Amino acid sequence: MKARVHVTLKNGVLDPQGKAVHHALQGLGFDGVNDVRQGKFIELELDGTDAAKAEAEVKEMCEKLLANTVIEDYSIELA
Amino acid sequence: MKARVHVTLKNGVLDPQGKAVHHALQGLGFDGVNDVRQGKFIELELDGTDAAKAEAEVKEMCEKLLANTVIEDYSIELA
Amino acid sequence: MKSAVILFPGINRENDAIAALEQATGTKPVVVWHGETELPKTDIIMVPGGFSYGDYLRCGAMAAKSPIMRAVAERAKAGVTILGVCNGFQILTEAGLLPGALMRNASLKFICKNTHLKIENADTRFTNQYKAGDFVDYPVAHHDGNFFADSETLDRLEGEGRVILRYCDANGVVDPATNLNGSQRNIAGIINEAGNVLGMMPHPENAIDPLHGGTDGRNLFKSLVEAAS
Amino acid sequence: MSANDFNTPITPELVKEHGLNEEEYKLVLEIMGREPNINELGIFSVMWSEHCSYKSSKKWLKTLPTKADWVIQGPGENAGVIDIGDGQAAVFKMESHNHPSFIEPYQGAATGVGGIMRDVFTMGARPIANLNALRFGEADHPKTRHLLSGVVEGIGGYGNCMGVPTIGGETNFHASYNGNILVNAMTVGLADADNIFYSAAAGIGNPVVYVGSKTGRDGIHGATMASAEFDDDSEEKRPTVQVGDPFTEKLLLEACLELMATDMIVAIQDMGAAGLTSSSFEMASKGGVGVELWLDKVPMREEGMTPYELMLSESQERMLMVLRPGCEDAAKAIFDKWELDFAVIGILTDTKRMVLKWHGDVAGDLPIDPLAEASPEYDRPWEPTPKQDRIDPESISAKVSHVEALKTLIASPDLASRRWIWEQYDHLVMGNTIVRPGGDAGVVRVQGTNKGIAATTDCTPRYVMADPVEGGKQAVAEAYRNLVATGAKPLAITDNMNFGNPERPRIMGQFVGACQGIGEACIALEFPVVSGNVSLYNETNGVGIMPTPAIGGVGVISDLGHHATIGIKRDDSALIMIGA
Ligand SMILES: Nc1ncnc2c1ncn2[C@@H]1O[C@H](COP(=O)(O)OP(=O)(O)O)[C@@H](O)[C@H]1O
Repeated sequence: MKARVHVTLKNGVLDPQGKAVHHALQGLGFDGVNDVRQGKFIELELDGTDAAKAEAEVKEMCEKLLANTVIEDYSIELA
Repeated sequence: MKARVHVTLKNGVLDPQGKAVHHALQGLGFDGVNDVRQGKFIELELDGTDAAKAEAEVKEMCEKLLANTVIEDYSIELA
Repeated sequence: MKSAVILFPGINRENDAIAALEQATGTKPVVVWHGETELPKTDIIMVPGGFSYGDYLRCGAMAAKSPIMRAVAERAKAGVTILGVCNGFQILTEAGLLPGALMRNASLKFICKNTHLKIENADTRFTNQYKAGDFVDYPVAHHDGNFFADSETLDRLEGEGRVILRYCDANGVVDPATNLNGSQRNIAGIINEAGNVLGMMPHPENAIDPLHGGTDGRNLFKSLVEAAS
Repeated sequence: MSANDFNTPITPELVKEHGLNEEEYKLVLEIMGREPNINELGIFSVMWSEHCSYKSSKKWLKTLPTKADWVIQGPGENAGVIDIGDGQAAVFKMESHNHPSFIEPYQGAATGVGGIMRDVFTMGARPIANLNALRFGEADHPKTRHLLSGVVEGIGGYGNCMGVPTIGGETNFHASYNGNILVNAMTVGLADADNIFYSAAAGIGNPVVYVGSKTGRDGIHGATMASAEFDDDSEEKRPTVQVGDPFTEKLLLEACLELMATDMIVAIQDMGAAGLTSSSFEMASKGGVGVELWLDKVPMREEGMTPYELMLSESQERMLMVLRPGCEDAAKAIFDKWELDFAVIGILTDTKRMVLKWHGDVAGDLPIDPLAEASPEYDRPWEPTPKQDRIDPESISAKVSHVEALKTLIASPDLASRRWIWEQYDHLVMGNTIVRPGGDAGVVRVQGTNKGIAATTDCTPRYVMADPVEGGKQAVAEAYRNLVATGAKPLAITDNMNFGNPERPRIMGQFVGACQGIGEACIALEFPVVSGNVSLYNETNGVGIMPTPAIGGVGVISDLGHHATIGIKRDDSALIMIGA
């Protein structure tokens, strides 16, 4: 089974990387961009076939390691 | 309009981060993980409503800046 | 006076830390490997700088989950003096021993240079050899020193005198122009509520020898010794 | 190609793709006594590439002076070694990563730094200083900004993570590098003079051990690429780029040094360009032994890898060692502690042949010496660079005032401050940096002593262009002066010879001239060459770079109480000019 995890900065948390990318895009002449946020995308290959169990486990991984919940949100998709 | 861009390492390219995360997950007792790959997730807020135009523009942004096409692939979703 | 230095894979300023602690305490610190679960009894614990786990995922994230960190957390609770510098600061925030998070520098670039710092609170076990309002000169060397916390937390930190160091210029001016890395309110170092855990981005351990070009860092280590003895 | 298809027919096209010309292939047939299989062809191809064999340059490199009382190891090992007194040795070398850095500046530069550090710690030395010599195209060329920022970030990304201070270097801009930048990285390490490790394999029956990262399909044919001229298509050759993993290299460094503190290692060699091939052949050739390699035992990162790929992969952060028999478990325990792969992948034999086994089958069987030592050596035709006309200063009218001229000079990319670069490098880690970048040479203290090591990189390509002999001398002399200016006694150099296509006599003449000049200066100054690297075919669309023999100099300050720095200390000081 595959899990796809998105880790994104919480609203209100300043995103230096997104800001720099935004700036660089403007520098390249892309004027139609209003905002850029950069997050992480983590793909996990998992043993097993029990989706509910996998989801619970990946949630625990996010809480324990993959995301810093002080500043980040995460979302999980299974495939 | 919103664009969501995923930037991932090409197949076969070493992913030191994914490797280290995998290792750390094992250390935390998550044994059922077979592989971890880490990529970037970039959200863009765009002007305009023409999806085709937006897509073409984001593609150009990827080629020029968001992805390092030497070692990375990218994919674009509009929302 | 006994001290310990915690070593995670990828840490690289441990010898700098050891030299500074040895100079201040007169004895060589014990080095404790991340896989250990117990700490020797010491008065001071230092989590040094470097790139634990390559700074992959988030700086300090993986080190914060190492077995030894449970023991460090216990010591923190028991009131032992704990100093986290640079990656050490990142590890302590990731471990929840200090509030906030350290994000990529606003310039997105690694910065290695000397910077001036204002001592905001000299009434701590880390700064008792300074005077409040002093400004000192330490080097920084980091990629992710951009301190972030929500405004509530920041207000609290300031209100409780827990902001210890701020980036400033040679005249002690603290303003956006002297903010080296984009940190909220120019914050370079904070302590926990109980006042026994300090996390800071700059490197006092690289300013302890005239050959370093300055010795402003010595008093920080002297403060620890003073407070513990 | 499937895993055990060793019977791919060897066509002339395939031979050509492997960069071997007709003569060379004839020699292959002669050496083998039969047609090689694909694995063997691949091995010849990388071993005889310019990069590994030095076939165009060997003849001239041999003329360089390499001896002095303090030289412990001259060229020919992973790095040079000099005695710095008190039972200590400085181990250093400079190496290029030009082509990969042009294709992917961050990773190219990063893996260049990783490679040179491995060269130094393979010898038993802890790296204590890094330097780099960089050449980019014109400042306003559309690619320069991207290449410069990528290279600098890559160098910092790797060196900072390793915890080795980057204490100096040089940076130039010139149109001749528009399509072919130069990234030369240098590392200086510190070792005990009586505990230096070498690469000569010894002890029939001893285990051959692989440590470090797993092998993937990285940079296959990278070594041949580094010896081929660029053209506009070469950006398409991209997937051969390797990604560096400095964290793993830091672990590898600590694990190797820990193992080196025991007496378990007989020989050790890093896997650099041409990976397992060049490391195994060099170790066997130097030791006069044979090797049987069990390729299926190599730790692999990807499924379905073939012997061909395993032999040619340039995956980073790997080492090959020969251990004393019976030490395998104790050695493995060290690598386990540092969480690195460790695998016994072969055994030394008395056959003087390299036998490649793949699940019991023979995947290749080659004689070692003809590949490693008797590789082709060319005496390429060369012509001297014509003397330039002397310019009479009187004939030039001053178009601008002195002040204007000074301003122009200060603002020129070649003279502007490099602070933007070196502030991205951790130049203070280890706590021993005494003279930071921005002066003449960087200086680091030898931990626990009052002694310093000074290091610098220097070359002025336009001088070499105008007169290769004088330019070569000047580069050495400048390195010498930069060391002296810190108070150091200059001891030895490493060189990184970056030139265009040696098949062009004029360019070969630049190389020959520079060697001559460097040699003369080294003799005059008692400043021998102890290591070096050659990078040829630095050209784009037939236009070569300026000849750039970068010199890395190392010296010792015996008492740091008496070192000098560039800054003027008092405002009432008198300025004195000395020299010619
Ligand atoms: N790539 C680099 N890495 C580190 N330091 C550098 C680099 N380029 C230049 N520097 C530092 O900047 C200073 C001036 O550089 P440059 O003008 O290129 O050299 P030089 O003074 O030898 O002509 C030197 O002290 C050098 O150490």
